[in-house]
Amino acid sequence: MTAGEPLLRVRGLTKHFPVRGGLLRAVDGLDFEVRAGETLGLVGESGCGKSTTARLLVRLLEPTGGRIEFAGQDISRAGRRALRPLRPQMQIIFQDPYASLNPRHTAGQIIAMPLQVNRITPPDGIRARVRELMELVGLDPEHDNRYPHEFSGGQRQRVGIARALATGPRLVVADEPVSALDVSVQAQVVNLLRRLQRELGLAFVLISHDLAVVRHFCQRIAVMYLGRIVEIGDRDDICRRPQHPYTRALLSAVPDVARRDRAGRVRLTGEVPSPLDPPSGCRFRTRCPSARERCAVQEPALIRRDGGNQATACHFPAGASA
Amino acid sequence: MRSRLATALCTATTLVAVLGACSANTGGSSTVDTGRQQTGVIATDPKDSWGPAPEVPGARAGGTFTIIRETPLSHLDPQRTYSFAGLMAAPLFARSLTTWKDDGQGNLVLVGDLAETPGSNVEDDCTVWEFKIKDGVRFEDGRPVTAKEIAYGIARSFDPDLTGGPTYLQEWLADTPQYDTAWDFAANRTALPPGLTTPDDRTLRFEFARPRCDLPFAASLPSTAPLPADRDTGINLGHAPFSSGPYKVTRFQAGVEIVLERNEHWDPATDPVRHQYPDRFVWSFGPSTDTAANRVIADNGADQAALSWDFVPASLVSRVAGDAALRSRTILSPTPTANHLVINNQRVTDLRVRQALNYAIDREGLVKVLGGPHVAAPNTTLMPPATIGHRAYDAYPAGPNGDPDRARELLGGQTPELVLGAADSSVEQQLATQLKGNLERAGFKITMRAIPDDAKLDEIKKRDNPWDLYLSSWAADWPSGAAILPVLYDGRGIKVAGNTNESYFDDPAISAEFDRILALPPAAQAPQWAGLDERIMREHAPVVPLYVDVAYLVHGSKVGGVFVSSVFGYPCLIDAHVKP
Amino acid sequence: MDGTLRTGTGDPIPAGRTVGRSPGRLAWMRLRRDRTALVSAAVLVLFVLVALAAPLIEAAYGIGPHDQFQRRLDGFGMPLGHAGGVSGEHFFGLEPGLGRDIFIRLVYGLRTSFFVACTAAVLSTLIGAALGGLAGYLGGWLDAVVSWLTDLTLAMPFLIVALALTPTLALRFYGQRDEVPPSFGVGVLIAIFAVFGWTSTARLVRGQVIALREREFVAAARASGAGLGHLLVRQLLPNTWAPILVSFSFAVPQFVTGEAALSFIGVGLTEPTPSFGRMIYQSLDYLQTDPAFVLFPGGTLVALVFAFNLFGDALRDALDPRSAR
Amino acid sequence: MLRFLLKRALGAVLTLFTVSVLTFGMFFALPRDPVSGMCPKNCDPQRLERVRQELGLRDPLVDQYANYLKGIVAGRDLGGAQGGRCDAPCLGWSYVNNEAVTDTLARVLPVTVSIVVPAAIGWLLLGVGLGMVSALRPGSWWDRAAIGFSLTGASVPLYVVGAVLLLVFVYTLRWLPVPAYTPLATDPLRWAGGLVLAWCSLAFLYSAIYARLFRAQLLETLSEDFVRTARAKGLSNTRVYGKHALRAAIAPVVTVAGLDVGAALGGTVITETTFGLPGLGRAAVDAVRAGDLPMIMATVLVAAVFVVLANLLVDLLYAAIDPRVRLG
Repeated sequence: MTAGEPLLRVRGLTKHFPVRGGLLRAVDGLDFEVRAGETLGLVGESGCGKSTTARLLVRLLEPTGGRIEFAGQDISRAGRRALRPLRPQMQIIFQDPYASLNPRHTAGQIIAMPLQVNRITPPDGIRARVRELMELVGLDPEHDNRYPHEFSGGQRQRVGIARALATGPRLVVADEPVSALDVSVQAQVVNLLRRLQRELGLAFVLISHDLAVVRHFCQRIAVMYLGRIVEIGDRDDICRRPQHPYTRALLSAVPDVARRDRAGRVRLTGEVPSPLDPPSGCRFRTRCPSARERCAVQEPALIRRDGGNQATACHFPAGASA
Repeated sequence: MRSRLATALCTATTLVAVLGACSANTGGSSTVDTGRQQTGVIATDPKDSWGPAPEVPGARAGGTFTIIRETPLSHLDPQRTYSFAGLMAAPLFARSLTTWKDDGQGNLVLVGDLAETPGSNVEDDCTVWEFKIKDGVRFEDGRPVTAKEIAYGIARSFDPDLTGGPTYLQEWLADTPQYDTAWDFAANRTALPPGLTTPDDRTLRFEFARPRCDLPFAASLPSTAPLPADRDTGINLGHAPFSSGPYKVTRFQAGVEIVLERNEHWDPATDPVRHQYPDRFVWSFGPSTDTAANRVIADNGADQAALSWDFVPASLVSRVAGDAALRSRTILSPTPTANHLVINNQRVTDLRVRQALNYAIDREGLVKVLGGPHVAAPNTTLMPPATIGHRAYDAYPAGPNGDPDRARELLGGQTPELVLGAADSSVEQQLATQLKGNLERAGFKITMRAIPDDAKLDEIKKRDNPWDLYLSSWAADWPSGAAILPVLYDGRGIKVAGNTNESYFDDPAISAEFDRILALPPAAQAPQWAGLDERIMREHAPVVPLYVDVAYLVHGSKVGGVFVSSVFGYPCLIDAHVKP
Repeated sequence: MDGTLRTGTGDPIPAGRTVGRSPGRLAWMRLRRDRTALVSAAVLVLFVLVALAAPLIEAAYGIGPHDQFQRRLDGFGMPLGHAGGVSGEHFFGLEPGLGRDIFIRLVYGLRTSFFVACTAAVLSTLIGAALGGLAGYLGGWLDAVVSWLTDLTLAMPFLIVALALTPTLALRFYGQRDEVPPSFGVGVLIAIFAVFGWTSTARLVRGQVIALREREFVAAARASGAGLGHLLVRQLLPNTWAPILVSFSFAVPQFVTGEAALSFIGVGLTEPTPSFGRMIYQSLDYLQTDPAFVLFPGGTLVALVFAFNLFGDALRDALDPRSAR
Repeated sequence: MLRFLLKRALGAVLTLFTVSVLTFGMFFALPRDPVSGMCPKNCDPQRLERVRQELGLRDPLVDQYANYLKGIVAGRDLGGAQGGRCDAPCLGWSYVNNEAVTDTLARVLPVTVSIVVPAAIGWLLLGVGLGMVSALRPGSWWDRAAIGFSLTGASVPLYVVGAVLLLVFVYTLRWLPVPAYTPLATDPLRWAGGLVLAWCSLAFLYSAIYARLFRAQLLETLSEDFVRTARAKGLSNTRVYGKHALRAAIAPVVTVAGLDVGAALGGTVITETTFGLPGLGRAAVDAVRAGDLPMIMATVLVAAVFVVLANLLVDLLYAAIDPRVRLG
């Protein structure tokens, strides 16, 4: 793999769940890439398909369509055996630190699990590696024989992070890693993740509904709405020059000192439409303040304008009109 | 928390309290006259065969008499009747050619029932028999019973669809056990089987190829009950028989209840034995033996006029026998059912081993296992004491508890390994355990094998059955040695399956004796059978006689006139009445 | 019990450091504080000891299970003396009829009963846990098949199959003359109980696994590349110990009384194997004439089952921290 | 809904079919001769063989089974010894009971139904009542008494309870008549009097299980969030218990009850034996002991039908009680 090649390449990724009364289009054609050591943030309201995307990326789910390439290898249809050598290279951190740790295992056992499952024996033995990881995530290594219920929420999430790091992955998908934590703890964990990302040179896909967290952490940001990416680009471009009305709405909800004086705060009205029956044309049009007739007829493509890195799926992007 | 423990204690104490009250059992016993001698004659005076039967002292007409029994009577077809209950129920609604006058004390006289006499031996060689049919016997619709209807009844017993009944008459007439191939009833409904003729309406004539001196006895079974051909409903007759007796079936609820009510057309003057006291008889089926006994003991309401058909179960005997208040409501009587430990003579060929088996048995202990003298009486003869002409003897005297030393002596140091097949019923398993203990004490090595209860009878009747020892019993169809010894010990008739000779004993000299005695006039046979009984035991010991059943019945306080049949050992209903 | 509860937690915990309190350990501590649990456990241990030490007890008691004492029975075959022949020689008196010693037969019957019930409970729990776990985790057609098997097993009449099968199997394996060893009857009983007893455990475990399989720790293990075996045994099983243990503790008394129920319809163990169930079945007839004969085996049965139920309840409470006590 | 029903019905038919095939096969593996019941005292082997052929016992097993199925669906002609024509649903002729199997069933089934239905009502009411009393005041004297009762009920086997009840109330105190079955239509009072002990023993046994189940379930739902929410919203205790908690806690009880009743209707062998009531369970046991194939098949099938129906019904009820359950 050459240096410029992305570590993760996603093309037209879709996941539909058959349910009573139709097809739930949870993820409906995603395209993005993540380079080695790069961090990508995926934001969107709950129910937009973020978590499904996270699970698709680490192949906990099998995609209905599209392609996922990891390190140049198509893994979208790979079976357990084919995934085996890749598993240690990609890991996932879950949202709920209570549910993601087996209550009947000690912290040590939990962190050692990926090593045992992949039959990896570290040079100094599993125990030493576990202690090393615990120190790395800021836990007392003496606590390796404690059970999850004996830890606090933040500590538990650290255990989850240590588990994800155990095999030395190149890509970590973090699915709302801090949203279940107290606000005071959130910052500590986010900082821990940043530190680890820098120190270990990990590629990260951070999934969150909280643009503030993503902005703090990620070099690039993708905004999802109803199973599709509506805008993707570098952090600064997205934050400073949001072109999609939805991105602007999300940004305006973030309490931000720099923007406090500026008017044009966009409020979102109405409910998110059902992914069972998404609106025709542009999916956002039912809540879009600037929707016009065309939006109901034609679905906008994710198009790069200005020749930059920023791509937007909107017939009437803000930047163009401005 | 504490309550759980408290409850535990509570449960225990309640149980104790309920079951608790106990007093010391110091023993004490009562005796049964099981050795009582049966006398039996064939009536020579025609007056004996006519009615009305003498009144039962204290009997009154009226009331409903109930019989409670666990196992239902599945049908009441006289030609298919062979179970004890069926045989005891039949006289109420079906008359036969001959019948027994029975005082319940062992005094039996065979008399004519439908016939004017118990048959006449025309050529005096038992090959031709004639019965004159009484005038005035009527069916339930008032039409007279003639020789034709009796002959038709016998003819329909050839129908292979009508299984289950006795086969004496059929086999004797056709002179082969395959009687239904020899004469096809279905194809000859209007004809009569070979050898059976009705020279006129009042004469029935049997002609046999060989002497059949027991015909008058065999004719007492309900298979000689009359039936008009136009009333034959085949298999369905079992639910609605056509009555010729003092009662007719008015309700047949299969498995639940049978109700018999008075038959107006029955004429007591023609009937030497039956009465018509209760308004109705009700057979009520279902309650277990225990339940039935307890119900009758409780003596509530309708149960006051109820009889528990089955014998008092062993577990309740001591309670019933120990209750002086119940004495007047119990009937204790020996029965002709003899129980043997049958030795498979094809397998156990050494006479000394068979004799040792006879010495080893502790009959007193055995009777205790069974429930005491109210349930069983020790026996050492082949024929039960209730057989006409029976003579008591003990060929292998071993005292009441057996003589293991004598048995060991006979075995001469060997340890015969024998397999004892026993039904998997609770009682027989206990008996077998007891016998195994007795025999192992005497130097045998016994393996017990359980045989499914319902299959056991068929299995031991197979010639090549795999067991050396098994328990079996025999109750003769009439109390003559002729219905016991040749049936059980004639080796010439041994077939692949369905044998009555379950010991597979075969000795030409003994078989020749059977032929000789069977050709004697019935009256002369009795002492001869008794002598042969002892000879077989002394010379061959083909079985170990164990005990005879004792009938122990309990009934409600208003029940009267019930006695135990000297022929079958079960309650006889013809004198039954309901006390006011 | 400590060992059993902790099996699921994997590696042994080295001593001398701050010891983590596993949920199993917590349950164990709760159990130890529960006086009812302690008492019932003590009773159970006593029963087990008696069953195990049967030959020793026989030696000390001086009477074997097949010895008869008919001289101590009256003419009806009922035991002489007080309370069914209770004496210094015969602690619980004598059986009517055969006159065998009730105490020693009870001891041996307990041994048989315990063995049958415990083995059958282990087997049925194993089958149930395995099928329920697989069905719950994999879902799909396997779940449908297991559900159908459950329905089928429930629809097959247990007593009838037992009634029909016991003699058939004896005949197949031992012919008509060979001695059928008591172990055979015991084996058949165990097999029958196991084959018919797994459904409730399967349902329980299936439900539990369905609830658990969506939990993220399972997803985490899958994301790490864990196979089916690891997922079921290492991840899910430790979390289903509670229902499995509880259903085991309820299965044992159920099979103890089941053995007696089978004797009721004439299946089960035949003489001369001492059988708790048959003894009770036979004794019930003597409720009026020899209540002591009912009291000793019946009382023992009730005590045994009661202790098991008490313990099972306590165990459930201990394993389920939500319970209100 | 219709698809669900159809799917379940298909599964049920498959279950019944398998049960009947297994029973059929098992019967022919039995070491006993089905004809022996028809054999008189001295039966001739050749006669027996002819009977076997008439009954079709010498046909290939598959043919026999096919004939049996045909009889159920379309009726069939039996031999003269078996009552001739047998209309659908023809379950055959019992040569032991000497009547059409359907007639026997019509006789024994009401007994079992009379035992089970009132007993089930009793055990449900008693069980749910006790469970509720003890769950609403956990740790109280009521709770302890209820727990004690249910533990005792679950620990004393039915045959022991039955024997003791009989001895005390029937034979000693004579408050109750000896258990017997009288059809309800004949005399309701005697019907009830003859069965009341069976009802009590069954109710005692099962209500114990239900009380424990319901108590646990209720305690669990009471601790669940939505109940707390309802309370927080200021709903009265009665409303909370009545509307929310009871509704949620009753579902598992309904499941268990449905299955138990289904199984019990298939024959309460021990109860029927203990109290000497001639129901389906006894008929089944007798049939196996006597090797009466048509009766065995019929009793097994009837029992299986009850179980399968109960299963189906429980699923439907469950969906009705708990709307969260999707029928899939």
